[in-house]
Amino acid sequence: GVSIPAATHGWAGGMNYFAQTTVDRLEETYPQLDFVLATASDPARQVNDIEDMMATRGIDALVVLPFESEPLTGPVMAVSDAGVWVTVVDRGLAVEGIEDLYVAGNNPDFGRVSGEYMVSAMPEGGQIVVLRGIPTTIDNERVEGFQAAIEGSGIEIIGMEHGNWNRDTSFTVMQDFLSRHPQIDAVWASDDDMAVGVLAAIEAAGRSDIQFVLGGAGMKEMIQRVMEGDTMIPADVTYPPSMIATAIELTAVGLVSSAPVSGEFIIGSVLVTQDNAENFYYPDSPF
Amino acid sequence: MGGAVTQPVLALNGVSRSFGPIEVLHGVDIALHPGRVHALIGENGAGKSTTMKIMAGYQPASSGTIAVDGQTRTLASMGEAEALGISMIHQEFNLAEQLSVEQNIFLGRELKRGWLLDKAAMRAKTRELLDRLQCDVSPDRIVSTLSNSDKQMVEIAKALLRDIRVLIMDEPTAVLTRTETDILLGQVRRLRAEGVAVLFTSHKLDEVAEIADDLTIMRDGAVVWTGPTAQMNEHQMAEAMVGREVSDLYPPKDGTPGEMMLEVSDFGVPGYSEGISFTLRRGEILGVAGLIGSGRTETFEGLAGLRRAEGQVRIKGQPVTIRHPWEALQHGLAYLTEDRKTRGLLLDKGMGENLTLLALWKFTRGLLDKRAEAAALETAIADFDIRGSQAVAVGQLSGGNQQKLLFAKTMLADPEIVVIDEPTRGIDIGTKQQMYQFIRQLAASGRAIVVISSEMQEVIGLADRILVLRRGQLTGTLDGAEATEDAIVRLAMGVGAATPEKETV
Amino acid sequence: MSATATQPRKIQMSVIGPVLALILLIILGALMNPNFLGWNNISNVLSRSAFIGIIAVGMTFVITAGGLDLSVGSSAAFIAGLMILVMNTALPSMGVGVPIVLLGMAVALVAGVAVGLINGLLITKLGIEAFIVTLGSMGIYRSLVTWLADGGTLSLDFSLRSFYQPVYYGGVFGVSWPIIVFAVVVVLGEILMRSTAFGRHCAAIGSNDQVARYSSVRVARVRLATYVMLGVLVGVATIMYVPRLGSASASTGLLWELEAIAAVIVGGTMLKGGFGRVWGTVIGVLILTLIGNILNLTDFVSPYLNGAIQGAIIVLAVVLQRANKPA
Amino acid sequence: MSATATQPRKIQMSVIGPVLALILLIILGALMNPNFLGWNNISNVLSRSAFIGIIAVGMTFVITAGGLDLSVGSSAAFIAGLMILVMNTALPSMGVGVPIVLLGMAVALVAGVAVGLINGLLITKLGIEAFIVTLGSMGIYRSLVTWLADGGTLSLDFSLRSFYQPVYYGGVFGVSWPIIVFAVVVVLGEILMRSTAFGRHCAAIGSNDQVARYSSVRVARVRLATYVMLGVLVGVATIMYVPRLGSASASTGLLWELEAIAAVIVGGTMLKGGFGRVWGTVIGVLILTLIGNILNLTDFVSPYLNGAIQGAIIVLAVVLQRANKPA
Ligand SMILES: Nc1ncnc2c1ncn2[C@@H]1O[C@H](COP(=O)(O)OP(=O)(O)OP(=O)(O)O)[C@@H](O)[C@H]1O
Ligand SMILES: Nc1ncnc2c1ncn2[C@@H]1O[C@H](COP(=O)(O)OP(=O)(O)OP(=O)(O)O)[C@@H](O)[C@H]1O
Ligand SMILES: [Mg+2]
Ligand SMILES: [Mg+2]
Repeated sequence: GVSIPAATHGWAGGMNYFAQTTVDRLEETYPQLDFVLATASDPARQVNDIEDMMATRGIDALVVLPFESEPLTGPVMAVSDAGVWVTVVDRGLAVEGIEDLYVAGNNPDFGRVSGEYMVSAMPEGGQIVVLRGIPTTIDNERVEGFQAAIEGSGIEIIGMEHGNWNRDTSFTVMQDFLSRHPQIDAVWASDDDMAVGVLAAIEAAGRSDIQFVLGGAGMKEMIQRVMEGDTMIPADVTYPPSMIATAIELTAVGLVSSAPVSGEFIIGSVLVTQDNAENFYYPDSPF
Repeated sequence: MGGAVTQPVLALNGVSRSFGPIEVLHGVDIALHPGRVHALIGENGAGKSTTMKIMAGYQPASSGTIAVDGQTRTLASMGEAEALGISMIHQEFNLAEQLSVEQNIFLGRELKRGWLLDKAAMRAKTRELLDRLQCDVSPDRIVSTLSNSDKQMVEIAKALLRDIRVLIMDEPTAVLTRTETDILLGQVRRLRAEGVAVLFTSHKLDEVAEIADDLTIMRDGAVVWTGPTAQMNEHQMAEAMVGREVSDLYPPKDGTPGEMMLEVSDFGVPGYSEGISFTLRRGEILGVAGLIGSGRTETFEGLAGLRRAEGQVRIKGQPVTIRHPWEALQHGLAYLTEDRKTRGLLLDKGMGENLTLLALWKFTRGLLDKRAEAAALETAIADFDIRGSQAVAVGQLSGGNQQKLLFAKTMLADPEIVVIDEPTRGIDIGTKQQMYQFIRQLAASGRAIVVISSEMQEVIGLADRILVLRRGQLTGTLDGAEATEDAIVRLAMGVGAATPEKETV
Repeated sequence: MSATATQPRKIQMSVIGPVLALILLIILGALMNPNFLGWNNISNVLSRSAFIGIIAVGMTFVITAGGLDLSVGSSAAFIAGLMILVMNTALPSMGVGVPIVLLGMAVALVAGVAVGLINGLLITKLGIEAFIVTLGSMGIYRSLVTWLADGGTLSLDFSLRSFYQPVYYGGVFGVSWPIIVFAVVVVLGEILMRSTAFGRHCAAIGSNDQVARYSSVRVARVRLATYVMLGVLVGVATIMYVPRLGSASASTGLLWELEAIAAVIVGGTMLKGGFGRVWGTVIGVLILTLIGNILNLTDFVSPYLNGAIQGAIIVLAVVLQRANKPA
Repeated sequence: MSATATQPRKIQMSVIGPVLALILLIILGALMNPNFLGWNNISNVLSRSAFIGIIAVGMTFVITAGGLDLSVGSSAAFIAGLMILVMNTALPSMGVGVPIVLLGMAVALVAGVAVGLINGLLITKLGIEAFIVTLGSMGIYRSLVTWLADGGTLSLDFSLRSFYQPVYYGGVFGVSWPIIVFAVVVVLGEILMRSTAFGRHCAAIGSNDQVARYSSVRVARVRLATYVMLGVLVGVATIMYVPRLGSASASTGLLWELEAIAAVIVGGTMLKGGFGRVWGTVIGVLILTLIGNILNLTDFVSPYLNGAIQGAIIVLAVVLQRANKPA
């Protein structure tokens, strides 16, 4: 069983894509395995999905990317208690030791890497605006990591609003930031979808004071621009949606063989620059 | 009957009422005595309904006083009036359409056993009240499926349920047949005998003469005459109301039938009527008589494309199929509904918008020509003597004026064939005369006209020929000369048979 | 009269329609997966129906009386957040035990009453359209819970949660509490709707509030009562919800309002008001929940298309119900 | 009746109310940020109002005729996705140029008509409640676009986007195209509503469809036309939307339906139908957009509370408008 949030924004969409393709591929490779993929649009529905997998599909292993940590902890614990293999992806549960396998990105690290890049790109400081995601723990961790990293560097956050990981919202927010602040040195868009909106707003306003926009998550168009040396997009920070594929694959391997796959796989966030961008470019992914 | 020396149980002294800048009642005095029936008559828009609403606490008076048992009081709400034993039946139906008969009758005063409703008791009581009114609808019927007369009976039952000392009825008989009216009047007599004071209005002056002990006549918002009914005959009443001589109610039948306009054969609306054939020529007025429930409305609604119908129809010799109302209009056929409130007028819109709705194409020159619309409204107000403020929604017009507006609306479309269902429901006698003349003029100008009416006199007085329907079947066609009430009743009821007047459907 | 003759048949169809749709869904589910009719799955489906179900019963009254409430989802989130906050705060002084759970429940109910009162008063006293008032409060409560949670998740203390969990997972004779509470709410709701003056007054107001006023029905009070009742039921649903997930966040209760309204209407209550049916709402809720459940039982459709299937089935269920209504 | 006595004054207030609320907001904005009244900001606000605005004009007709459409947001997303897909597919054969943009526009309009027709036919021919039909189609289109985009984002080819972009960013005499199109739609809508038989018929149907039928109004056809018209306007809005970011995804147009309906009602149109006002809708849209704009231009409230402020202002705007309506 694979339970993941629905594709409501770009990153989740990419994650959905990787999950789907991995399931398709593994179904061919391991005919003895049967996969159930369910996507949920909120935590309660995700719990429903997991309950259904247990009650009606008799799953042997569960790969779950919790919509939110807290609400899923109890139900996933129940699954684990029933003797089913549990792989948790990306967002850890509120109680340790439930999962057999943990594959995750690192949100504070994502913020930290982004912040550190900001500091290195603007050694003498500057004024930046920040677009945040949908209000969630993930977003909080990233922003905290970022703020910690730029502390004392002379970089000042002069505006911070939620762009909800949405292109349109970020476009609007950025337009208003541009009206409000005559001088913005850089933008931390914290996500590539939001970066798309931000770039469009800047371009439309014809402003030249903004030196660059830093997104995140590794969308293929953005990586491509990094690769091409676009000065507005000098870098990107990964938070690969493909981690779900890793998790599913590892779980499948764990089921069909006796290979020891339990433990933790933390996929740290990597700074992508023109030098290494090629390694992060997946032209077939929808993200 | 009881002497007028008793103290009035409910009285208005010098009551005026204004809506915005317009004063519609000017210092009205009226007194109701226990054990007496008081009739209030007057032209459309004279202020009868307004007076009654003030007496029942539905509306406040702008000035003047209300006295209950000789004591001046303010009736702040109808709840207060009801507590004093004052109950009112409205001119327009005041029923929740989606609720059942029993639910409506007991609305606001449900019988309970503990927390729960005592449905058995309510149903039994409902049955009893309806039986008293000789109305046989089931207490569980949804009100929206009832005929108008049954709705009226439900309203009356609802009022009878209350412990009343004063019963105010605004045109209770407008939608009732003669038999039902007799039942109602019987109830009124019973209440009178019990010492209840009854106030009612009607445009049917014979009823007034028959039952009322006291009479008040209003004109233009003021009382013009009051006294014992015995002092007036119907003719004098009409004169006092209208302020002029009302001579011949019906215009002479001097039309000459022209070209054949409408040929209907083997026509019927499934479930309501079948096998109906008739013809209609230009210049003719065809009356349609029958009992309520005989399927007249449905048959002609079928003809106008408002219901699914079967049979052959030819207009000016050409076979036509009319499946929608606009197709009827394209063939020059218009149907004027009997139900002005839910099918005739947009109650929350103004006069202008209502007037032109049917004939909007006449005012479209690319865009709507609002000046032409305003002019049409002026003309209609003048032609049909529509009284009331143009600024208010038509729901606020007096009932009769709504009817006139509906008439004007249909005529504006210039139909060649007009079906008029109950043309004078709630219309005062003066206006009735005008309407009849108008209908005759329409015929004289080459229109073909069908008049459906439950008032026997109206059909006889107005029509050149009369169709009589019974249970959805055509039972006979009478020529103007041979048309008598007796002949119609025989056909309508099935000759000589002692069938109840109301058809069970 | 044929209008009258078809009336009973039409009512019949609108009675049978949703039931038929439900039965079809159950047959479909049973064919697709043998476990579908297992007690485990049935119990899961019923328990999870309980939240929306309890709310939808309250919504039935609001809609019957001619109102609407778009704020139930976010007020559920807000009440859940408040409840968690209060319980966590009281934990050090009260310790884990029945009293603190009762405190939490009391908070939920009081907050529910308050939410209902505010909506109801704005609607009845100021005469603002229910759509606007509850759209506004929807935004407000959703924001408040985000703010209370500081953009993240409010979580019930873990020890407290374990103690409280039986309220969702436990039960009597193998029937879990949410199912029991749901059943009780439905039975009471049905009685209230059909056999009390209140139910009739709701229908009368929804049918024609002028008439109701003329019949001495306290229109404003009855309307207000429907919103308060809905608020309380949202509180009750929250009491069941919190032990299930033990947390509240900005995404709690998202779109519950649409689901609740859809359940009510699929069940045959009229959106315009004037006619409401509590048991129909139950059928509506079950239909909606089962669709999700059945989609989880199979995987021959892309998960991306789940929403499409759900949409199509909702429309179909209602088509079944109104099939013979003339255009 | 007292309701009637206040009638004229009430209409006055309901006319002035939204305008007043708008003016207050503008003053507030100007006080908070000097750039607020800059042409740049005004232009931004107007352009971004255009999408919801164009849709809301169509929604005004639907609601006036007694209908409702919950599917506009997801059909906008679907149409945008379809348009991008078609344009990308045609690119190799047609190349970048005016023809391909026209093709895209044609696709958007045709798809809009189709969407409107489907909703409208289900509502008028099968007689299913608009709420249910459009709730269903909302789910369906949202799913379809997710599926088209494979869960991700559909992006217009880069060269094509650059070519097409002036449709959003360009304009005449410094006024951008969306603003111009919005203005044209509003003016046409206003004329249609007030000065044509169609507008009258919509109001008549919303007021009492039975009366309209007896008055030879083609009820089903007019209703259908309102949905088709709304569909077309959704298409037009999409034509403006696509060049802005050149992409469509599952999150495109999220909650536009609520925004559009809210704008219509804040503007003074009645949700029950029977009375609609296009210019009021424009005011409503501007009020809604300005709230967001002002919140972005200032930061003395936690961004978490944006939703609360928006909710409160929507309610307040309507309170202003109905302040003197009796309970
Ligand atoms: N709410 C209102 N607002 C404005 N004018 C009103 C209102 N109610 C009644 N009127 C006006 O008051 C006048 C008297 O109306 P009323 O209904 O009392 O007449 P009526 O004597 O009952 O007539 P009918 O015989 O036609 O029923 C009419 O001109 C009517 O238009
Ligand atoms: N389904 C219905 N809903 C509402 N009213 C109805 C319905 N069916 C019939 N009526 C009303 O019931 C009344 C009786 O109708 P019917 O056609 O049977 O009698 P009729 O011969 O037209 O008598 P009359 O015209 O005197 O009422 C009409 O007023 C009609 O409009
Ligand atoms: Mg009257
Ligand atoms: Mg009739």
